[in-house]
Amino acid sequence: MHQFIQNSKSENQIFDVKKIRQDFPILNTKVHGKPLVYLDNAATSQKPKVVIDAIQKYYESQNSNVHRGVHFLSDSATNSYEEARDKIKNFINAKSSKEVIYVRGTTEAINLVAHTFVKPKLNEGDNVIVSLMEHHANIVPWQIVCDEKKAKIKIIPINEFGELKVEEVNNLIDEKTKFISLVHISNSLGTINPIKKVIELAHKNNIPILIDGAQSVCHSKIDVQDLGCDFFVFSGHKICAPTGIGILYGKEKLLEAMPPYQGGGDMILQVTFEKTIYNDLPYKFEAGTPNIAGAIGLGVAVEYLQNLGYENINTQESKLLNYATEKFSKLENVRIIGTSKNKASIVSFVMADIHAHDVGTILDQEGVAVRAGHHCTQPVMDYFKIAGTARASFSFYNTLEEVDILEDAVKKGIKIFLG
Amino acid sequence: MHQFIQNSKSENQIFDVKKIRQDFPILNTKVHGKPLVYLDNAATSQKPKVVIDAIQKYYESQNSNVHRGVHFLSDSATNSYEEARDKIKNFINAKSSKEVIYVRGTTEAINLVAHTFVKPKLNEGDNVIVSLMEHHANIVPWQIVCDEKKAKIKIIPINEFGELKVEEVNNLIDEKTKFISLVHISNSLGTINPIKKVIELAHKNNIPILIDGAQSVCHSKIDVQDLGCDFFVFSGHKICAPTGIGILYGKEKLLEAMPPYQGGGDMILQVTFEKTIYNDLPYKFEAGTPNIAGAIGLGVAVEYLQNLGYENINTQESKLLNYATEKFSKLENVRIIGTSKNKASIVSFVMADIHAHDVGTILDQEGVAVRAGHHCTQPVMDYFKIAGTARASFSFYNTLEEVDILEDAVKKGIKIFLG
Amino acid sequence: MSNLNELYQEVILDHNKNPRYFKKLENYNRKIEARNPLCGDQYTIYLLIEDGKIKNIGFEGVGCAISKASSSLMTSSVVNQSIEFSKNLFNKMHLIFTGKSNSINEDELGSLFALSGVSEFPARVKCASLSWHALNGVLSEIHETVTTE
Amino acid sequence: MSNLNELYQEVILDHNKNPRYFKKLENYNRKIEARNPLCGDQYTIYLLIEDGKIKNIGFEGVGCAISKASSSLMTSSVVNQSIEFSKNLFNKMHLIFTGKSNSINEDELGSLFALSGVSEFPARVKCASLSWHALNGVLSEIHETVTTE
Ligand SMILES: Cc1ncc(COP(=O)(O)O)c(C=O)c1O
Ligand SMILES: Cc1ncc(COP(=O)(O)O)c(C=O)c1O
Repeated sequence: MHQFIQNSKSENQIFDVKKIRQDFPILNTKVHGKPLVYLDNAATSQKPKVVIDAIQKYYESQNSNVHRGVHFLSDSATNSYEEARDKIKNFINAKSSKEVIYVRGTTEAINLVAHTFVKPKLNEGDNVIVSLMEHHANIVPWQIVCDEKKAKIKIIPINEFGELKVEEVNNLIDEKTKFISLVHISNSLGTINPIKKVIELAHKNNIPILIDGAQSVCHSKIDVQDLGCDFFVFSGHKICAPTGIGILYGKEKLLEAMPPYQGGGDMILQVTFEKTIYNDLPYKFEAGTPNIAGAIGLGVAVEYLQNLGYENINTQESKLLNYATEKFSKLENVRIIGTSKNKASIVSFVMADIHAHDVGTILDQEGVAVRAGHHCTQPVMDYFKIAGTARASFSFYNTLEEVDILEDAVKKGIKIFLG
Repeated sequence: MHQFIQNSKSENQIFDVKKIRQDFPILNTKVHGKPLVYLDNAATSQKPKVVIDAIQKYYESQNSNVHRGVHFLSDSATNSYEEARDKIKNFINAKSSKEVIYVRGTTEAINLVAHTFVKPKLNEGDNVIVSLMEHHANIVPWQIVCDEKKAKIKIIPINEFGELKVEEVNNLIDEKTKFISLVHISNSLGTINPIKKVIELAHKNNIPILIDGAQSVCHSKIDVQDLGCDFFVFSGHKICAPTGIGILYGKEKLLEAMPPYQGGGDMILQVTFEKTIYNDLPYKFEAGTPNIAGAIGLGVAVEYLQNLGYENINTQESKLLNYATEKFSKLENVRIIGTSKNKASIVSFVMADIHAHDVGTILDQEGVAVRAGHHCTQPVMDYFKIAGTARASFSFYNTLEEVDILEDAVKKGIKIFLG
Repeated sequence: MSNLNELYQEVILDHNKNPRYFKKLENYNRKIEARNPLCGDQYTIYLLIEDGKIKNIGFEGVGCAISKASSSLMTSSVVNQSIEFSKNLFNKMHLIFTGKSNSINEDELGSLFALSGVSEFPARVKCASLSWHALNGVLSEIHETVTTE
Repeated sequence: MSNLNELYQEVILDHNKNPRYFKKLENYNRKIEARNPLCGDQYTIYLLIEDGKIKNIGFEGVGCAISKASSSLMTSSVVNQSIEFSKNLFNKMHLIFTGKSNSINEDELGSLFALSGVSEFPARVKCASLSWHALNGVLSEIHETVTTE
């Protein structure tokens, strides 16, 4: 009874995690007979019922191809698809819905910008600046275009806490720097980068800049106009939305001037074999039938996050981060990798010389899902001279009790390996 | 009672459309107070409940990022994702699952081949052959790469029935022909092209060939080994699967030799800033988090089609095509565009000089969903000197009664416009 | 059928069949392309603008009954009218097409009233407003040039 | 914990901590790279093959306990054995890893028996079989060359 009153109290006050968890059907799963403790949120987030329901509703009452039809379903699907775009525009505070391009995810968005915006500008000897803590998605596309154009990649270094050495950016920039592409929050270290500072530096030197927001949109309110970045990219699946959908935000003027990326239906105004006229924004970059259900699901997901409120999300995630950090700091044989002052709720760690993969298996037996490996950030692993880490990444739906279960599982692992 | 006995009889015999329709929740929709008559299947197919349920099940009990985890959910998601690939491999009879690449859809698949396979081979003055009846998705990518390389596009003409002039292919081929890309079934005419003949011709001249199967996989069993084509591409959303997923099939040897298309996670073995080693097939072409739920849904969809059986599908669709063709041939003021001898269940038509868009609106008021316009095949419209057609495209779940409703609606439209 | 009859009123069918001002002008000083790629509607509008007035207007092209009739009705309504008048008319019609007008005066609108049925057909609003948007776009430019001078 | 204890048996932990034949050979005639990009396991195996026999073997690299112990157990088992024997052993172990072996003879397997717990951990089968696959690949090539001569 006492418990009940407490619950209903906090429910009215701020944020009732127990209640929020009921929005996520998967959180009731049992793993090896134990309750699932899902701490792999940086890889992909779980989906609330409203998002799953929206997909179902789409297929059961709206499904149709968009843009090209005059019939009822087509109109309904097109409206929902475009309303979702408007929601996302408001969510990131873009100036216009034309600046919101649907893509498969962060990876495709970066490739699109690399190929249609940066590559045409690159000449032999030019350079593109990224940081040492980039995800492979923000390294490989630049390697591909730089290789082709005989340009170079320059790397903003990090310090032993996993913090960006911002003071080095100015030294790296030269008259041959054509682009900067920087991760907002590191997926393997949790570091929150001072992107506003870097954006200012870039623009002071007339260099356009892309921000990889794959890990940041789930943790913090994004205002692309306030940030001032030229491009901002993220994946739906990491922010409660379906797989296969993501967003490229770009300033309208830049997008206008860019050639299309893929050719096909919807991205053209008129086709003859002699001449093809491309469509307006955002359609110029959306060739072919898009992931309609995914886009609508993303619209519902951003609404869900807005309704929760980033303040509430941050409060809960800070609690989890601090609690876990404190516990892990006290554990013998455990070392946290990534101890930036400014940090998201991601805790990467190594255990004695137990390989991350083994840590993953041990935790899994206790129902605890963490990621083990290099997290697609091999240069970070190389910098710390480790093969990989185990990474617990917390979301607003995680609880302090789950951190306890994680800790117990880690202790068991140490016992097995070190006796 | 009599009715009932008949029904249960046909149920045991072959194919009970009424029962099949129950698999598709959306078919119960009412449009403007009338039952939905969905005849826009060539734009996108409706989804059976098993596919919608598979998506829901994925998000409620498996959702996780694939390939990179050791925990329970990740293992479960990866297994389902790869099992779906195996199902699709069997469905199209590819030699190996390595030849089955997940993409967003037909459009992306063609762009991928144009950029990574054809473009590197093209020199000034070379040519790529397509047909006059291609979808824009099989025109614009070739325009883009040919423009860049100062190569040309050559066009296989069609006759007044909308049939490919196959005999012209040999005349078009010359020593500068580097690729042929041909649609299997025309989405605006319904024409079934003699692709085996063209594939043979291509290979006799050592020219690799891609078949655009966007419209064919829903109507006929595809055996890529029997066809012998080098690439075969299709979209999931047109064969009962979710949006945002499709397949690029390619011969292993060719795919092996191709550079990657997009760069990012999963498509690499190892990344340093100096050197990146790409992953094996099929992953080399699957950068970033894929549309996992979409892929799993596609696996379920192809199973659904296999269970129905293409013989049954063809029987029902032929019935619909013949019935509709007969009716429309008798209607004054109506002209069928596309009267190939070998034809899929697609009926494009023009009504007096009523614009297709107006036809679409009129039919919609009767609950009938058809597509109106150029169907992303402007060169076909130009050839027939029309702005567009109304297109009724039938699927196995359509009924003869629905053809009757379509006919009545068409008559009403004629009455409104011609009095 | 009542809805359909509201959309395809006699006036609309008539203007579709016999569009007014449906010709290229010999003597014009503005030319606008209006196109809706999704349905293939495509018109060229010719304008002779003098002294803040639309002295002559003509259009040619292809499109559905709604877009053609609407273009025909538009040209008939703005010819010999001032830029100011035409821009106001655009604003009024825009509200009517999108169903946001709360007072439609049939007498005042005259034959333009026939276009009010469109608001019941969201998918067709673009057809009805295509030429209007094109016209308004060019008039606004002129207007701005004038007022910022 | 019972499952975990089956996976991380004493023998495994010991071979992980003190891997046998864990060195680069000075004198070798085959070198194989074995890598699992998904978890970062990465080994180089050196072989000295003479007269259809694995005269010497060594490996180096990094990886999880399972892959390292399995590599160590493998090298210990095939050194001084014939190609034929090693290939048969691969086939046997492959069945054991994938849970398809219907008769596991603990005595016959000796310390290799410690690897049988892996079959309960589908996600780890790749780790256990990594070096085995690499070895088998190179032995099959030799074998084919021999038999096709
Ligand atoms: C023949 C043909 N090719 C290509 C496409 C493009 O497919 P998608 O839009 O799924 O990429 C379509 C579908 O509209 C089609 O009918
Ligand atoms: C920082 C960062 N960038 C890019 C990506 C790639 O995102 P996606 O795989 O959704 O394309 C990820 C996700 O793994 C990430 O964490």
